[in-house]
Amino acid sequence: MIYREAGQFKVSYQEDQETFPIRFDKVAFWLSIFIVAAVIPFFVNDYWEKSVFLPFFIYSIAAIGLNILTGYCGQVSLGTGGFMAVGAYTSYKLMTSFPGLDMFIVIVGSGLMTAAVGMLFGIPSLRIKGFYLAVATLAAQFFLVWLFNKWEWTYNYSATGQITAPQRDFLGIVVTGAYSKPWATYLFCFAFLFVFAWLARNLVRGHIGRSWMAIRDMDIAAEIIGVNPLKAKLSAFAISSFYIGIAGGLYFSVWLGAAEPTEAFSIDKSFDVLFMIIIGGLGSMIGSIIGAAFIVLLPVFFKTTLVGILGWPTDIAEFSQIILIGSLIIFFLIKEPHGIAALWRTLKEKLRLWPFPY
Amino acid sequence: MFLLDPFFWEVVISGLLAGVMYALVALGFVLIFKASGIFNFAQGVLALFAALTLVGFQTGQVPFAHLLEAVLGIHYSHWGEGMSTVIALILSLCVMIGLAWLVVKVVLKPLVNQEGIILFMATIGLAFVLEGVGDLMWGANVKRLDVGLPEGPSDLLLDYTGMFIEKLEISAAVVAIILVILLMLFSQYTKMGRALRAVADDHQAALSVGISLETIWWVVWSISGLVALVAGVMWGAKSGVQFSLSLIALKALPVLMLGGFTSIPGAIIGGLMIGVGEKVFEFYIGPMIGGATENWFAYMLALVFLLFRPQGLFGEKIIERV
Amino acid sequence: MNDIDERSFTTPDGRTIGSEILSVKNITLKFGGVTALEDISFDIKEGEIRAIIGPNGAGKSSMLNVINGFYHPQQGEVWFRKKLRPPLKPYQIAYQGVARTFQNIALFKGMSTLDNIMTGRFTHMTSGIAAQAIWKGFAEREEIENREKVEQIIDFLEIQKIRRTEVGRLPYGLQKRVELGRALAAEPKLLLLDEPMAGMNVEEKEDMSRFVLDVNEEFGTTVALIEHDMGVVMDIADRVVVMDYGKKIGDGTPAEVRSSQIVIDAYLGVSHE
Amino acid sequence: MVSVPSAGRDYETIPKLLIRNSERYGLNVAYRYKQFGIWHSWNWSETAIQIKSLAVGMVSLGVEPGDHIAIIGSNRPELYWTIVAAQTIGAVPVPVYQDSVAEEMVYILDHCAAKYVFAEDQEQVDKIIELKGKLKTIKKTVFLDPRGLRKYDKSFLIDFNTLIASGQIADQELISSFEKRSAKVTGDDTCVMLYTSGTTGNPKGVVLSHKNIIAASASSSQFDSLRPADSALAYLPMAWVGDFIFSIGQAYWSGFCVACPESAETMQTDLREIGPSYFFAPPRYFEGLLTSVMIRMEDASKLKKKLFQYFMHFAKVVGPKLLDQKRVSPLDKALYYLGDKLLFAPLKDTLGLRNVRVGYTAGEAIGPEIFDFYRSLGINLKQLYGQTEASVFITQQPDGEVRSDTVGVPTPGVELKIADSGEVFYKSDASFVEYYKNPKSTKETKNKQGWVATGDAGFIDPESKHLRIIDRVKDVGKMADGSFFAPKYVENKLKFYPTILEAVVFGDSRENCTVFINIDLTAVGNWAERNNIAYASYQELAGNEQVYKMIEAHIKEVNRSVSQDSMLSSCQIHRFLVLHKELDADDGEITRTRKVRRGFIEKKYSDLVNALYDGSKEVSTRTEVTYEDGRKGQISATISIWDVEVFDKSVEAA
Repeated sequence: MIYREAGQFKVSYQEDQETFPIRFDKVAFWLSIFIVAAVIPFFVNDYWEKSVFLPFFIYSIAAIGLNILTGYCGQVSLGTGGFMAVGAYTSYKLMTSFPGLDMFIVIVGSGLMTAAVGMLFGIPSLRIKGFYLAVATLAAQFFLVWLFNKWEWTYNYSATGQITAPQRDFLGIVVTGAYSKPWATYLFCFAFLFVFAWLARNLVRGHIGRSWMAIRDMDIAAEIIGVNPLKAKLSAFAISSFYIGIAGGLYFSVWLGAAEPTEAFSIDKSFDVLFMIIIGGLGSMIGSIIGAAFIVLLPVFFKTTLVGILGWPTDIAEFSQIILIGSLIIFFLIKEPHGIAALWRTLKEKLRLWPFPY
Repeated sequence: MFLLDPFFWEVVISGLLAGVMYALVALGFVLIFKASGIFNFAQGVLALFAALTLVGFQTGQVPFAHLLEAVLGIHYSHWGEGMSTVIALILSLCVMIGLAWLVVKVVLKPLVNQEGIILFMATIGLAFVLEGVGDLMWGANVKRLDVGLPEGPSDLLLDYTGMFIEKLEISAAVVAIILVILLMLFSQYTKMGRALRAVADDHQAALSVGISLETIWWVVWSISGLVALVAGVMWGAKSGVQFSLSLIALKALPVLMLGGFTSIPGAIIGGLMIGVGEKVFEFYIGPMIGGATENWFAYMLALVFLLFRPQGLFGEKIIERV
Repeated sequence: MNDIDERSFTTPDGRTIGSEILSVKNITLKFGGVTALEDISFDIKEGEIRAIIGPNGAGKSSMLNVINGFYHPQQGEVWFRKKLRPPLKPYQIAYQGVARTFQNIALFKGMSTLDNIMTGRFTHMTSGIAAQAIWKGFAEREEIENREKVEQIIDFLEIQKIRRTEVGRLPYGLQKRVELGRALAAEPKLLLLDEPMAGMNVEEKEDMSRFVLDVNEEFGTTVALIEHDMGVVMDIADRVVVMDYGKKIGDGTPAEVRSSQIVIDAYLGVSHE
Repeated sequence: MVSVPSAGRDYETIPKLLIRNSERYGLNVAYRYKQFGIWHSWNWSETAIQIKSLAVGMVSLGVEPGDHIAIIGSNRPELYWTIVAAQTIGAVPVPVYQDSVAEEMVYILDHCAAKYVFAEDQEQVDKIIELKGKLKTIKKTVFLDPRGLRKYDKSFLIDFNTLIASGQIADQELISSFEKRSAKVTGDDTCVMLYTSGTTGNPKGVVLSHKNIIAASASSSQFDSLRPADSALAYLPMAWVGDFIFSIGQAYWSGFCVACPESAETMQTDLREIGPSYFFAPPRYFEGLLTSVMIRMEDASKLKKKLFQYFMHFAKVVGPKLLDQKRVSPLDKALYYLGDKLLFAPLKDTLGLRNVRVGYTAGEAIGPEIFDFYRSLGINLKQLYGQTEASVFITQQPDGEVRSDTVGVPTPGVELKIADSGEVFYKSDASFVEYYKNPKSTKETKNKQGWVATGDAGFIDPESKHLRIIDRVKDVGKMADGSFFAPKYVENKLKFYPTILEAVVFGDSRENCTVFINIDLTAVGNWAERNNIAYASYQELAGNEQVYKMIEAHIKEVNRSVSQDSMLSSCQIHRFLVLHKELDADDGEITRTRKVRRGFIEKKYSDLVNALYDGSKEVSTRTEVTYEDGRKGQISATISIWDVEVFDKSVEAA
């Protein structure tokens, strides 16, 4: 209905392959980016930063990572929590061992480290498929969490076994520690999300992304086309873990500021992120972000309404929230396996063909 | 020579006893997997749910008391003295059967013919729902569960062998073993049992036996509900009924990967292997690397194992048709 | 029955057939106890259309699977372009220039026609992960170059209308066409078609045969196809291998094969799908 | 820029216009063509260069002035260039319908003694090679698409690109001879020769000079003030005069851009992508489009349907008024604005007609409600009346005076007169030179003073002063009782019902009128589905009783309205039958432009016609049909015949 496309035609493949081929979408996208990047920072306060935006941005990155592996390459992983831990502890070690290091490098470093670990745990995917693999990735989850519990070196032998983020900056702007300003951390995380979402988008639309999807849709056919399953799957594991590592790094150093493995990186994290991409949409970039927003905002919503307004005890609010999420998962798997993103897409199609149904 | 060391045997035996429990839970998985090709991640939560229900009935709790209080402001948490364990058990079993029916109707039927991985994720969702409902119904606080099983160390063993083994564990093992035997008999000698095995091979065959797929699923889920109940009771009696109970499912997963998802003996042997393996590993290697290795040992074992035998100990070989 | 003749010859319509591009020698393939292929030898020559026919279960598909590396025979050699081929993985063989289609369509259901065929270009795309992620520059240029090739195939197969359609939603006949397109996109030296006309109506069969012929003529692609439908084979094939129960029972021009008594008994006698 | 027709003198030929455009709007896009998934474009100066090298190439190929060059293929820039290139060196382009079968083609190519053929692809080349034996004159065939031609005899074939290349690398002497030739071309030289698929007899080759074309283009372009900024989609057969005028005449005169679709079946999507501002389509296109709109809306959600019904109903009243700049109450304005945002604009957008500034339909009468539908959406759709001999334009409807039942006022530069017989005559600079190699017909049609007989009967509508066409003169007959018989007039009224595809009325020198009905499979099929009527074949559906009932109702309506018209009230339908097969050009029952061949049909189905008059309730018959692939076959059917109520004027009046 709102689309006006008559007279929009492509004169080059470059145009034809654009991310937003329709002018309307492009405008809408850049407008929203402008608001998020140049307007909100002026108003963001500590509450919104800590309980809404940072989790949203950071989980979005993690979700994109998992979506690359699960949504695009079809390899289900339940080790996300563990991989986030790797990212977190790497960033902690980097921050403490090289105090001068810029946060950007620290975070990317955590990503790279996690990518390496991810590849290691990805190796079984060559032999085992489907939920066998899913279960296998639980090994990563439990082993890694255990590792960071037991291996003192990783938390610098601190008595509590906790890790705490010292104050570090990005290009001279403080982004970690107690003195970081909301707008700074906000923009720092958003920048990461924006840049890496863009890179991911490029990856999945190119031939590497297609090789992942080929493996997902029909691995035999993929192989006769020349896709090396080993390379495809391992690269998916590496890239995916890289993103999750980055998320883990930000999660610990910028958002929480302090963490303790069994709590912060429990298997629930793995599920949360998995749910994000199921609800948001498997195999969809925008889906990852929608899903993240959904899972992040839902508790906030429940708190404010059930607890805040209706005055229910928190535990009941929490339970009903768990029930809701669980049922949503089932609902989406039954009704729309491609999640909100697919609903979004259909809605868009309807608008484009308005008033026609098809 | 450590074979003479009573500690070693104590470890092994306690490992075996734990293994039986793993096997028990794993059995729940295998049954469902064989009959409906579903990897039921919610198995552990089923056990938790069953245990909660049982306690609820025993102590005469009012379901959803908290919710009622919160929403309608009614203070009404108990309706009486509760009931005898036996009746409570029967009632809980009925609940589990009803639950099974619900699951089949609401979750499985719409997802029939979906890929395993989708169903798998669906059961993760189911696990969350059950956990939430269970907590909402009976409250999340840790509950003591007493079904009158003997407690304390078995003096007999202690006196003669000097091994310290909990009576509870032994009786648990016994119950588990009986259950396993019953299940095997069931699947060998009853029509339904044969149907179940048929359905594992292919759905048409099952239908030819003259039982609808839905019925079969219902039965299977009910049975695994029963298994869950028993497991729940055992673990509950041992270490109280609380959320952590649902984690025994996570313990059962590697068992399955070892034993193969489709083999009952596999589940049992896998369970024992893991039970013993992790205890021994923890006892001898654990101290050198900081202990608490049970969390992951089972998985690592399974993982390494899978690299060489993807289909597990007893699983059929997967041949890819082109 | 005449043996494989080494002389290069000229087809009625004036295409010269070169020396063999691929030859299999004494292939024997067993699954457990079952013998799928027994001592099969034949060759495929540069630029010809070679058909493998036979009743169901004759081992035709197994033969194809040996050629593109899904199965590794217990005995026998595969010579590709004058070299003895070591046991390779299918994807390595793809890089050698062998493409194929499947009897029951094996498209990437989640992707559009365009993406499916683009995926077929995989062996021709070299940009690394970094280049891909940055996109601007090398990756984009490479993408566009390959897109041009793919669009020519889309034009060639006359499927412009379904360019953006998700292949899962296409009718059977079109899916087969897209799959052919995906195989063509690899610009293969040897194209294997596993029952390209299976389950098609007369019209679709005619179209498909036309495409196969055009492919062979336009791109000079060597084609080896399995087919059930005797008629089609006789129309388009230069030479035919006849198989039955995993053995080769005939080899020669359609005319020769048709006139061979063994073939008539074994093939025509056995099956009339 | 609005050009004065007189300016035509400075640019008396198409090639001269090309040069003007390349100088004046060098960088404006002249041609777009979707190929390989994207739109390729050529601006005017590029076009000029292409055409020049092509023309030089032709010279090198040995094309002589006056040579006829046949052009067979779908709308593609290369083929349009070929036309202009041929004109540049004084050769005569002869576009031929690409879907015409070998026999038709052989007549045309032989009649104009074509020396060269420009064919799009293998399909066309094959036809030529097949006919080569019969056509001695053809020297060479140029092909655009080399696909499948590899092993063809190259001595006879040449690739279009090699031809252009040879033009680009041509030596000085070739160039100079080219220039000499192009200098010689004047406005009196033949611009194009188009064959009219007459309803009877062989097609006639209409010779149109540059003067004719320019005159027509100039005046009509001014009439609708076409400008370089406009754009059009060329999707109608190149052999049809309309396409020639729109895609060459007016395009070159006004310097607007012509876009060619990727393929016939992607036309609709390509239309949306391009979103042309100047659009022509025959009534059947708009009918088909409307039908598909209705069908798709059937499946829309309740809300959408309500929305659609409400606003379309409202728009029917207000839309046309707004288009004609008539006064509308502010409330209506506001409501229409809302409707535009909610429905009209998106609808036009999805149909690809949102940017249409000037839209035309012609060739046949268009159903009022169809016509009004598009106008109420705010699409400035108008009617014109024309024919090949007039380089299209005889009359057109000026903005603000558009009606569904008239065809407008004379195009500037055209004189009109109605003979006593009711036949329409016209006279203008645009009227054709002659019928090629056919002085007899030329004389019959065009007299000394240059008055051209249209062969159509019509009259000037008293109140609107617009021309109104009744029917072909020769079809306007007398009934037994001596009263007026105008079958087309009735047929059109019938065909306005979407369920009726074709109708053939009989009654000449008989006591009453009867009709063959041809149902529209899509529309009726859908109607059948909605009323869950099962049917296996066209034939079965056609024979269905409920279908008969529906048709009967329609005919009754038509009778009622016909009875109103004092002149034609005796043309009411008394009996009808629904034909068991669709009338088909391959069976020669209708022309390629879908004009009914009344005489032929009356002969072919004589048994049915008799049955209509001998009062029998049903009749069985066998009919020969031609299938897609040219094979012939027999179908037999038993067709029932129904009577319809007729009205007499006095009763209506009461």
